[in-house]
Amino acid sequence: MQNTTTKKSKNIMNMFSGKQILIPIAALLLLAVFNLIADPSFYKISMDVNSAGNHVLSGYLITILDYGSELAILAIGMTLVTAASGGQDISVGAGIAIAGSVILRVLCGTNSRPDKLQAPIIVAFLVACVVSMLFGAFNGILVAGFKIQPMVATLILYTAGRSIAAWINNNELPVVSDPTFAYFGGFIPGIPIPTPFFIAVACMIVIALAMKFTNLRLYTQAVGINEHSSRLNGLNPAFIKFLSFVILGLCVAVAGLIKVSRISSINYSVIAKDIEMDAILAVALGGNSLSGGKFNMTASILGAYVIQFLTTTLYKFNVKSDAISAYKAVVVIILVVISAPVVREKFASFTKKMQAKKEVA
Amino acid sequence: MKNIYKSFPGVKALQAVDFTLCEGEIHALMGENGAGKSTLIKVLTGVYEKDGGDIFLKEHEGAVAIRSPQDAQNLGISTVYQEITLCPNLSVAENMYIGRGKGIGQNWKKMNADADKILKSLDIPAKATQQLSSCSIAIQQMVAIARAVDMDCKVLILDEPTSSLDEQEVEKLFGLMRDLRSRGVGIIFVTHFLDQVYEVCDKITVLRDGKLVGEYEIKDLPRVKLVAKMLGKELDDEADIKDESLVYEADESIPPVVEVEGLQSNAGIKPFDFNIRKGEVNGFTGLLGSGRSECVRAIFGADRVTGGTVKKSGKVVKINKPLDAMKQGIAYLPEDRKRDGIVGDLSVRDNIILAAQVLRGFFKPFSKAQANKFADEYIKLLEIKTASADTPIKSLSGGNQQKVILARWLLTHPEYLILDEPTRGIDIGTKVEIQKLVLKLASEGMSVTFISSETDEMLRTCSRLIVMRDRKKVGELSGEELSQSSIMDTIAGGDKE
Amino acid sequence: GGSKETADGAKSDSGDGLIKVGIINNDPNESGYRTANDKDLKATFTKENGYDASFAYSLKNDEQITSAQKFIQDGVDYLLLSAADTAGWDSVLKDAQDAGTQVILFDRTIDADESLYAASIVSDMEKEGETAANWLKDQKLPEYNIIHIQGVMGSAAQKGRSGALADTAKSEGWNIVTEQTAEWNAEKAQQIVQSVIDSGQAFNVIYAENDDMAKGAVAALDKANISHGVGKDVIVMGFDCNKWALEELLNQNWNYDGQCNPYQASYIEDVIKKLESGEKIDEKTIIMDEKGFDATTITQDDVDQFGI
Amino acid sequence: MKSKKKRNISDTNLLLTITIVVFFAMYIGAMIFQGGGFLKTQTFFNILNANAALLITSCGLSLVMITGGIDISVGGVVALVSMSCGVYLDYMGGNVAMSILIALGIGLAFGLVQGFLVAYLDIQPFIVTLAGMFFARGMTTIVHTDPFNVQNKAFVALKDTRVIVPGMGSVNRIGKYVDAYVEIGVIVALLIVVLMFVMLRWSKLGRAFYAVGGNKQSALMLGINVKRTRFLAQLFSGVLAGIAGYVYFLHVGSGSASHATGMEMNAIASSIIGGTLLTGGVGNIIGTFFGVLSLSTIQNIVSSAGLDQAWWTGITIAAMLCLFLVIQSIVMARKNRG
Ligand SMILES: Nc1ncnc2c1ncn2[C@@H]1O[C@H](COP(=O)(O)OP(=O)(O)OP(=O)(O)O)[C@@H](O)[C@H]1O
Ligand SMILES: Nc1ncnc2c1ncn2[C@@H]1O[C@H](COP(=O)(O)OP(=O)(O)OP(=O)(O)O)[C@@H](O)[C@H]1O
Ligand SMILES: [Mg+2]
Ligand SMILES: [Mg+2]
Repeated sequence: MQNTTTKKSKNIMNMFSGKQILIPIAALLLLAVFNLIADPSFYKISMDVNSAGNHVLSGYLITILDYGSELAILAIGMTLVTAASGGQDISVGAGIAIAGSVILRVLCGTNSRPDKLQAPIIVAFLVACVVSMLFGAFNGILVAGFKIQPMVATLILYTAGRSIAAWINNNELPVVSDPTFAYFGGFIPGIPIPTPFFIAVACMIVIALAMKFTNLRLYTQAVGINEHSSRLNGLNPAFIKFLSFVILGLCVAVAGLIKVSRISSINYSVIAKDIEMDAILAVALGGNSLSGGKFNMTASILGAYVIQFLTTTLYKFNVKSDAISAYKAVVVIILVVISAPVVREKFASFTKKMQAKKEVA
Repeated sequence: MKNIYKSFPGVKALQAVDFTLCEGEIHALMGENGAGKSTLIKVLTGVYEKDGGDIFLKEHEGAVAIRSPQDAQNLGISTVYQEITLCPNLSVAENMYIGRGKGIGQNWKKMNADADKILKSLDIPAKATQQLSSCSIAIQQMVAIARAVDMDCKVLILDEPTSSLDEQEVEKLFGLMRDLRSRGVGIIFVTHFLDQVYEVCDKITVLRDGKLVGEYEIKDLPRVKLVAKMLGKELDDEADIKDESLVYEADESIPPVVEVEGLQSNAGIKPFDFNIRKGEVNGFTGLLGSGRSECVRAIFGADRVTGGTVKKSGKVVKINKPLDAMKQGIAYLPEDRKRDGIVGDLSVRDNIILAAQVLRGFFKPFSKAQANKFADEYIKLLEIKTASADTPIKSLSGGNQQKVILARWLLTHPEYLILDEPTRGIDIGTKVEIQKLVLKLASEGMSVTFISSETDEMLRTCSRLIVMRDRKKVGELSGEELSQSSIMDTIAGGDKE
Repeated sequence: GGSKETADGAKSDSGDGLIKVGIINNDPNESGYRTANDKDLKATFTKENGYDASFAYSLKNDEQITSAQKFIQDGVDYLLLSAADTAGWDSVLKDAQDAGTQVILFDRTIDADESLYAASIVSDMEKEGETAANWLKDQKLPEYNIIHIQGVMGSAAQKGRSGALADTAKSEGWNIVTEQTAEWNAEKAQQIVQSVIDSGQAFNVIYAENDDMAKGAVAALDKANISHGVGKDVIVMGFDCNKWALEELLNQNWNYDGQCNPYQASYIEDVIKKLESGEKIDEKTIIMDEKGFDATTITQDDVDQFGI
Repeated sequence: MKSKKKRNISDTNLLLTITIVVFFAMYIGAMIFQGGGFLKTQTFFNILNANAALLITSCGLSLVMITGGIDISVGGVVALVSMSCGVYLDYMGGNVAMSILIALGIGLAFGLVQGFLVAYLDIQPFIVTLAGMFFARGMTTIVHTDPFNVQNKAFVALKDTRVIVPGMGSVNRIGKYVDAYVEIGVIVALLIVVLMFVMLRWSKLGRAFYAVGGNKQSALMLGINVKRTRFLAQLFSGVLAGIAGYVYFLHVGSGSASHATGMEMNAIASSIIGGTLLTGGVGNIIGTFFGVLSLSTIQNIVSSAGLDQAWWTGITIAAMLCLFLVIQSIVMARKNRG
């Protein structure tokens, strides 16, 4: 009898220590419970009518889903880059500035405040995708071809990106007045859920399909774990790394579209500021190793929402926005300490001892 | 050591193991792959924390606590681990002296001079100031041994130190061990070479499946019995294999499967010719560093080819990278398992299907069921000891890792299989099985190139041997010419002329 | 600086008779204001006008200091400076003085002794703030619930514009619903307002310290269907007079925009001319002429003339 | 024979050579083509003055990178130190000696906590120090929001102390001879460079850092206390960031939340330009020294090149950085092949 119960508890323990996805889930639960205790109205969701006369949902939870989208999308690409190259891309913020700038350039032409769009939005977006993928390819070539370490290779674009973005639009600040452009960062008429969340979900579905119907996961992991061995098994490690940067480029373009759509304009020096750090943090909060190899995509995406959950919570409590980072740091440290294998092992052996004592007594 | 317990998730690596080492003896620790030998050593030297049991040392009252390799070193236990554990980015001398001695300063002149002296006395062809990563595995292994031997120790532990050494070096090592024994040092020696055990050891302890089988005086335990103890069953004699190998008749009329002319790679081998016929088993032999591996790496496209042609079934094919070779039905099991073979964090299953998967293509992943089927099939076929197919390969014992890599290549159903030291670090039972497997595959029509540092093994399996010296092909032996002495003659040929 | 140094400075002019100026500015892609400011300077300090101008851009104070020191070593005659931070310039200005380089501050004041620079041509941010606060007072709302979105903390613009609002709010008993810095960043402003909306607190004024942040705030309002502008639920206030912002005023979507005049180049040139000819500068600090625009009175002419 | 010779020069030394050669090429190029200030020695000393703090943090970063870690909290720590010391000196009427202790204390605290988390709890250093950076930046604004000049007399005197470099002066614009000078911070930084160099090159601890960076598992089995070594690396980096914070504070004489933004990236880049590998085990402090000089010379050249559009600044700096890294990479690849 007793044996079975201890076995069961051991199984649960094992499950807990084995599955890395439980790390971000536990983090979300922690934040959720905290908010529930502090102020249950946090969970209020209401259905309102928006300026276009459509029903939309609103509330803190919706805000989290809405504003966490860009980060979730970036987390997808960042996870792949991390897994394949064992390093991180710090140029995604600058990349978003470029993508946004390209979109506006195509939409507005040379006139920074056009009365009507110069090109369909889809064309602008596709052009941005191509440009972003080219910049991703540039990073990829430096990392895979020239074997420059990712963080430094991408430092180049990090330094130049916002300047390039300004250059693309000749330092004008275009404003799009067409209301359809605002759909991507707001609501599509008739749908009460924010569009960015839909876009994020679409990205997740695409990546999930890619992982199911291709060998993206196996190849990326193999290359990230052991490059030599992967080569001898017929893989081309350089190409896989390159590919991961190109995919991240695509993610950057999508995030860029959402960002510029949110305010129908751009500010080159502050758009998506410091988002690279949050994207990396999302990967890490998902329990993935930042030195490459195995990864769990779902966990990374959840990690992104953990960060947004935290940010929204802090805004709710009216923490000064330039001090938010200090609180964020404390929560992040608590989370990683709890999920650290060493700590969990210690904890497990401690509970074991306690149990043993109880049994003796 | 008394009553040692150690388990990993899913594996009970050691259960109630006792081990006693006396002063001035060489004590062999034997067992199959995955029996727990390395684990026992790692527990003894503080790399792993033990789950239960005690360690006693002479001169110390009661059990001693060894929590880190540093503690072990301080207690006079010096160790050469199975996987070479040196820092590739440091110089040879630094690798020999780091982590030893007190104080904060380091006298570099003296250290380099001392190191050079030791290297010289052991005939190791390396310089003290050379960066370790520029040395071959064998030399790295020797450096590790030199480091351990140089320490003023009471206990010396050698975990498969001979796996990448050739005979002369092994002899040198034995000389050293005997010398230390006469000075009262106790030595634990792990190896899969039975000859070596009988050559130097005084006592044998046998482990099986993490449990102690027993401790024996060397004279009480003849070879056959030892093998039986290790495997838990009688082993067919090795001699059997030889008969099977004779099945293959060198038939000149069969056209070669793979034919190589004047092949040359950037790794520095001289142009060489080579061919292999369907169903043939041949091999490369030569001294350490004579360029055996480099030849086959060139055929597989693992090194950059700089000249020569490769013909597959009579047609010239271009092999620039491993994938080209794989597409031609060539498979290569590399010699450096840790660096070139395993993908450490991936599961056994993924490691098995990797090459076949790559051949199949990016857009056609195996289904889960298929992958599981393949994994289970080969785990059974090769008797791979693993908790499950989901276990990361890095937590398997060395020998079982090797089997997984072998399984990986068998799954691609190659026409031509290159095995570079496939039996390195593999226990006697498995070794025999692998040799049998090779011959069986050959009889089914696969061509196999087999490279091994053990001439016996080569003689048993191969019908033709290519002899290498100084990265040059110096001869080819087949049929009647195949014997220990003729090989030696050809290898030494240059000196005699 | 005295006239003696000026005479020396004139002597050491390079052979081609051009006046060497080193201009240190913030990165023009920071905002529309800055873009206009940079364009204005570039158009004025040209070879045709008799200047050999070098530009250095950075949003970081320490990089600006490094550039300033380089310009001093390069031997420029005039150093024009729009500092990223108000603090930390003492020793550079002393170096400049030792080397006989005249320093003219533009756009932003710094925290240094008056004797260390020749002139300062700046906006009076306090006054901008006061004008805006007074305008808000004149609206005579039944109650004031204000969301106050600040710029980068400690910048001259933030200090001036925040100070005036805080004073008036105190004396008038206005309720500040939230006071957060969005660091001139529209996205952050949007999140701040979004958070207030989610919390369900009532507000009827958004006081954003520049147009970008006001735009971000309005994006959040639009999303939640809160009407804004003339005669609507929420009053929107911004600063800088970007053309697009003034157009919002013209369309009555926003209510107020405070001007911050970026066209300082002509004033600077005047000062340099005076110094070159050895005249005395009567007023060290020149304050730019600025006004505030009300959506109910703004005209298309205003947009064309004052929009940047 | 030839190949043997090539093999003898270690990765570390090769990278170092590349950096030094490229730096001198660049500086001499600037002297020839740009002339102006580059012909004056003070320009070089100004580069040192402006980058003393960066030099110190880069030393710390090189150390952690050699052990296979990273520390991106340094910029934040620098800002926190200057703000805290400023507030202490001006708003709390403190004295200079105590403010130095505060700086060291802050650095030590960050080093201890981050070191503990990284080494003993085995949490990824990037995350630990990213949180450290967030924390430091946030704390800085909590300590005080607005930037301010520090007025404390003793401090200002210390800040304005100039160490004359004899015989290096030059004639300035108005025909006056001015002695070349460096600030106190530069002396501190150079001292740290020398100490760190000696420590890494000749002490046992120094070699242990390399061993741990080369292969953690092996280092453990070679009898090195890996945890303690990693802890010390992170600790040193923290303390050096504290010292750098004070040096920075001495250079600018003010406290501000925006101080040293992006310094961590510059420090990482400098270390890498100087031949330190992020993957650990390879690096050299002299290289780091030249890395800092190279990076700041690039910035100096670009910012005074008189570019006609602002965006060229960022783009040109990046392009030069790119060129530098590519050259480095090609030379390394050549060596490994040959
Ligand atoms: N780090 C680890 N994690 C999980 N399991 C492990 C680990 N190390 C060893 N094991 C398991 O413990 C068992 C004993 O392994 P060990 O390496 O001691 O075998 P061995 O006798 O040295 O074999 P070999 O002759 O192949 O070297 C094996 O089943 C192996 O899978
Ligand atoms: N990375 C390297 N740097 C320098 N020399 C190397 C390197 N790798 C191999 N060598 C040298 O190349 C020569 C041939 O090595 P190779 O591995 O082909 O020999 P081998 O005959 O297979 O011997 P074994 O497999 O028993 O070590 C050796 O002299 C070795 O020292
Ligand atoms: Mg073993
Ligand atoms: Mg070999």
